[in-house]
Amino acid sequence: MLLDTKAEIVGRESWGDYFLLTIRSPSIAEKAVPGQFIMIRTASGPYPLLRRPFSIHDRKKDTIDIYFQIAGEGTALLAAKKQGDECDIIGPLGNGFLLDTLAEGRTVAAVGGGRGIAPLFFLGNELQKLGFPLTVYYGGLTSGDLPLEKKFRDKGIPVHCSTDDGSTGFHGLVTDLFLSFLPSSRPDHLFVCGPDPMMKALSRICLEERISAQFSLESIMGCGFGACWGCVHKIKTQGEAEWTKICQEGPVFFTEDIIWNND
Amino acid sequence: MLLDTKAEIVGRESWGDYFLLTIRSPSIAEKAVPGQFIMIRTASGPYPLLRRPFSIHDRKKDTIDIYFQIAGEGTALLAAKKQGDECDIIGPLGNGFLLDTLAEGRTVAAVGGGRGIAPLFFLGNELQKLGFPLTVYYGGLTSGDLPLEKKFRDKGIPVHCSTDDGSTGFHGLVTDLFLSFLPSSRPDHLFVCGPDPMMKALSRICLEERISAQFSLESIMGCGFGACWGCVHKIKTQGEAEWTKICQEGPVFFTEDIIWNND
Amino acid sequence: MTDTPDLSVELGFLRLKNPILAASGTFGCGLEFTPFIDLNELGGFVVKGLYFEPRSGNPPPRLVETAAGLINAIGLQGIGVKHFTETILPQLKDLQTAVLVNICGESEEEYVRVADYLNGHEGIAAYELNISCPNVREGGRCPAQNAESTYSLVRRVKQMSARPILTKLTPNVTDITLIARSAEEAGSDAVCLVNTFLAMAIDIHTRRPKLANIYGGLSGPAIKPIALRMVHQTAAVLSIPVIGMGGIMSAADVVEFLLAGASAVQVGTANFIQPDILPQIVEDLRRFLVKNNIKQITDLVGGIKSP
Amino acid sequence: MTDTPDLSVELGFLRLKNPILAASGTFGCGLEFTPFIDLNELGGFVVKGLYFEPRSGNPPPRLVETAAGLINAIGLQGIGVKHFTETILPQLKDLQTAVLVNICGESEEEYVRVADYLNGHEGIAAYELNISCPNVREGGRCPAQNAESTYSLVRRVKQMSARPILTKLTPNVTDITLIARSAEEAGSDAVCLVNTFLAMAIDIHTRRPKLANIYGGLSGPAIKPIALRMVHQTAAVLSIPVIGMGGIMSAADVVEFLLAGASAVQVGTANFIQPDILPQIVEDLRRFLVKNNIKQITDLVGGIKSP
Ligand SMILES: Cc1cc2nc3c(=O)[nH]c(=O)nc-3n(C[C@H](O)[C@H](O)[C@H](O)COP(=O)(O)OP(=O)(O)OC[C@H]3O[C@@H](n4cnc5c(N)ncnc54)[C@H](O)[C@@H]3O)c2cc1C
Ligand SMILES: Cc1cc2nc3c(=O)[nH]c(=O)nc-3n(C[C@H](O)[C@H](O)[C@H](O)COP(=O)(O)OP(=O)(O)OC[C@H]3O[C@@H](n4cnc5c(N)ncnc54)[C@H](O)[C@@H]3O)c2cc1C
Ligand SMILES: Cc1cc2nc3c(=O)[nH]c(=O)nc-3n(C[C@H](O)[C@H](O)[C@H](O)COP(=O)(O)O)c2cc1C
Ligand SMILES: Cc1cc2nc3c(=O)[nH]c(=O)nc-3n(C[C@H](O)[C@H](O)[C@H](O)COP(=O)(O)O)c2cc1C
Ligand code: FES
Ligand code: FES
Repeated sequence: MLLDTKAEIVGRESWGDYFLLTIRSPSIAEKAVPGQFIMIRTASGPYPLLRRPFSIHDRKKDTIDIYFQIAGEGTALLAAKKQGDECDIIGPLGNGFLLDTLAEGRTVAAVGGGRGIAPLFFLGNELQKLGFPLTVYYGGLTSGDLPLEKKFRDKGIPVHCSTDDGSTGFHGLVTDLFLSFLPSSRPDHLFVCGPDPMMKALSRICLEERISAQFSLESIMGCGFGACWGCVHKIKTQGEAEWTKICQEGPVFFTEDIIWNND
Repeated sequence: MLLDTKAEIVGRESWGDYFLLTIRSPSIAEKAVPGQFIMIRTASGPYPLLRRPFSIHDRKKDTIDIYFQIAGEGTALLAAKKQGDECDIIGPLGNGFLLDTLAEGRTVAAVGGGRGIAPLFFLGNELQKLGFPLTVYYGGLTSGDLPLEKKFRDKGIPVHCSTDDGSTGFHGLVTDLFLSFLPSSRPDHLFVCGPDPMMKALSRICLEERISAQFSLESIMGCGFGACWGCVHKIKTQGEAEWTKICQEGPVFFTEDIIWNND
Repeated sequence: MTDTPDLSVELGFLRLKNPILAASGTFGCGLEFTPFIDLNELGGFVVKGLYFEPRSGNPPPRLVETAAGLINAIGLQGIGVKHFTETILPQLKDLQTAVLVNICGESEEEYVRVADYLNGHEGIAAYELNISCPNVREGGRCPAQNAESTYSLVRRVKQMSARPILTKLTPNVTDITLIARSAEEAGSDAVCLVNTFLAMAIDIHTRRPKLANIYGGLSGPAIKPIALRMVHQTAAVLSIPVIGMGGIMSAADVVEFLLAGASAVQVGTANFIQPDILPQIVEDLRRFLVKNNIKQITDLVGGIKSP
Repeated sequence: MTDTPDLSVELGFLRLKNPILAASGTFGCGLEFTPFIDLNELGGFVVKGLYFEPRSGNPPPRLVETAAGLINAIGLQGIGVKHFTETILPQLKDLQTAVLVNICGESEEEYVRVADYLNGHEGIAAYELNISCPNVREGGRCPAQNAESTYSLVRRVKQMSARPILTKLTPNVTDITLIARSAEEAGSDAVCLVNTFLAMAIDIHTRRPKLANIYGGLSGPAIKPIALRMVHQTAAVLSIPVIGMGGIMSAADVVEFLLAGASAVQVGTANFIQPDILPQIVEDLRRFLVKNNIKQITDLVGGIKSP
């Protein structure tokens, strides 16, 4: 991992309260793998104090993209950044999705909820290169939460959308959308990123259906590189359930190792 | 005094670390008199926490100008504001210079040190209208501290400059520049704004030379409108020396009432 | 949902139209704020601390800003109680809001003297005993750092007071609940917390303290998390109302204090930054209640759930 | 002016190449920072608090950010002393910097047991007794809130310790100097202050505490002015060195602590935000000394002037 305190913002797009920033950082771009994240400092003074974590959404030769939704003060400041501004980042962090174990001929799918779609574009691209075409289930509250649909399609990644209010695509939860496709196109392996309730539900489905799956977990992070012990989730390691730092041992874990309902 | 939370910045100029902002606020502009100030919020979050005080540098029908130097975090944030940005201000505050007592035929001069020049442009303009041509002594550390020289001249206000390093004008302190002119062009009344040591020295000169003079004092201000009791200076009021709120009773005081060396 | 929610709070000894009070020392005598707000929209306000005699306060610099905080060492400069009743109090008499007076003293006798003098004047809802100012004595000490001094002082004033007594506590203690209990046992009608945290800052170039008084009291958003914890601890053990404060800047902050157990709150430093903040908070609180379908604000008090 | 200034500090029991240490719990075991910095540039670092046995810590959420502050309730999750000496300590042995171990215990016996075990291992410069963690006991209580418990604990460990003892104090007390004096009298070689301030935050939508542990410890720039005051008070009355901390984010902050009387400082939360901050502070300090023509950093210690 690297500290790049003067990475330049070279691109910016926005859709409502969703934003995409392209950040020039050749050395971080070079090392990044899908599922990894970066920590960004959103202000130079003491407020907001901590860096904020964001998945790597895409990677070009010299740049990485992040895609985020405004959630509070830090993301609002980030959204206000302009092309040409400098950006203080640490990355790439965490372990990313495990792709080496995919056996030939296996089918893969991914479920992304809201901003949780972020890492799945990088993932889809890499899987494409590796010869595993990814199908994406993309859910949101309403149609405005799905600005990336076209981007996936343009890349040749099939996307099925759902909205809670039915304004676009399947009317209902993305988990139900996924279930509705299960009989016809059951994936051998699933990648998941989204809000906790969605991940919990999919975790149960995957266990019941015996679909192996990787989840990208979220947590409030103090540092992002293993120093603060703030980001723990209960994870089974060699049989023992322990509070495990998701920034270092994750953020991606396999279904069977994740213990939900922290207790 | 008025609270104008959405005053628009309609103009911006800069010279090194000096800045001029033109702020649209018709109601504050209408009421303002020279020597008054405004309090500006430099950030919307809790850092920097307090508003910052700035003299009213100029006034047009619907706008006021402030002229400032970067001193710390707050002024740096202000310097980063752009045309079209909103600005949260309170004003006009304080009492301003007393002009009604000037008797016909009296000669007036002003001494401004560094950013202390700020209120003297508004003052010079008003005095011009009242028929009292103002002579300004303008001092700085180096030539870069005197960006407003031409502006005064263009307005027909004569300016004599000094720099501590001799890079422009008189080589030395502005107090010495003033003293050097005293024999030839002694003012009947003097207006002063600048750093404390300069004001102290001029205060002594004015008392010795029996030149009546008004000083615009500075202090760290918590509120700007008399509520915090943070901004006191020792001032003689009806004979008694008391800690006096300069935001409310000042910031302008007459030489004979100001007690320097706070003790 | 169309009903306007009930913002009023009954403290037992005093009914407030809403739980938002201005904190002492940050609101002058109220009149400083009339250019910005209508004082009648407040639950009430506490006037600046009063000694019996006028007081000259500390030399400047009296203020220094820190990260999300403000250290002040005003030293309770003030006009004294006579001048107050003669020139200020008459101007407040027609207000439809609770006016509280913050009472100070160098000794128990002085507190009693101030209260006794004020007893003879109308237009005051209650006394807030400021036994917690860090800017007056050597090294920032004050009676509220000791359970016995607190008990003795509160008891003496309570016995002679014609009005309800609120005791204002300092956070500069090991166990705030001990001091709060003493105040309650001594007959205090409510406790107010917190006053400021003893703090300092140094100018590294001149090597001098940034405050002429060396130490001062820290207020503002920086202290909110500590103040909130103290209110939570105190409300859990007292039967009398707790009035919470420390770093409140928004209606959301107020809701936190109410959930932690405060029956009402005071807003201090925020008044300097946004002089119209108090009615704005009242309005935002009202919206919060409507949005969350809460009929009366008292439903929030102590409403914190287990994690 | 061309001489490079002397940054080293002699604590009496330990010489540091510079006064900048990493604070316990914010620096892992040091190795987490090797991607960013050369540990040998530090005066030293204190490893995360160790109990005798491994400890699972508190459930999440463990962190919440506040205005210029961070509340943590990690609860001292850790690997225990055996695992530490077996897997970590050997990796630190070639470092040219002081490695201090932060010792914790549920009881006096446990502190002694940890120290005793560590006595048998090389590569540790000193023990820092963490008697001030707010995240372990009910309601945030700890031994450092009481002069007698402090005395008794420090004395017991000092008597059996093969190494110098630094006692880490809590700011959650009425009079920090009383506790610091107890530690000194009990034989502590230095005191370190401050640990975190007991604090809380509440989610107004769920009405639950934002930390699963309800309370946690506040650190970061928000607390600096209070920490600095406590260091100033403590250094004035002790003969042993005071190691200051609380909200340090820059060399200027370090200079403030040194002027207030700290012989060295620790930097905590800032490491999370800027993982290369420690060598940067060292470099900035060096520049500050050169610019101000100060030959040795020890000239700053206690150098505060009267206002
Ligand atoms: C590994 C990882 C990758 C992430 N990737 C993305 C991404 O690609 N795009 C995106 O939009 N968001 C992502 N997030 C979430 C993002 O970090 C938070 O939305 C952001 O930190 C909120 O900061 P804020 O200052 O705007 O909001 P705050 O005011 O700090 O918080 C607003 C709300 O968000 C919650 N929150 C704060 N920090 C986090 C956090 N670290 N994780 C989850 N919730 C948090 C708070 O509890 C609060 O409810 C990721 C989080 C993690 C841990
Ligand atoms: C009535 C009045 C009118 C003023 N008019 C102008 C003006 O027209 N142009 C201009 O450039 N400046 C003016 N100032 C000074 C200006 O307010 C300060 O420079 C500014 O507040 C510094 O804010 P900061 O956050 O950038 O610096 P900070 O980081 O807050 O402080 C930097 C340095 O400035 C000192 N300082 C902070 N606040 C003040 C203050 N209120 N007065 C004096 N020193 C302070 C600090 O002690 C510190 O040494 C005026 C001050 C007063 C009281
Ligand atoms: C400038 C200033 C003056 C104060 N004066 C008093 C006072 O006279 N009496 C008192 O009880 N508290 C006084 N306080 C403390 C406040 O009433 C309040 O307890 C404290 O500031 C915490 O609230 P806040 O963070 O909202 O400001 C003063 C605070 C400030 C900032
Ligand atoms: C996440 C975290 C964990 C901490 N763990 C410990 C610990 O194990 N032992 C200890 O003595 N102090 C611990 N502390 C306290 C710090 O060492 C330090 O005293 C405090 O954070 C104040 O310094 P700062 O403001 O620079 O962070 C911890 C602080 C934080 C933020
Ligand atoms: S975020 Fe600090 S250890 Fe994971
Ligand atoms: S700045 Fe608050 S009283 Fe003058």
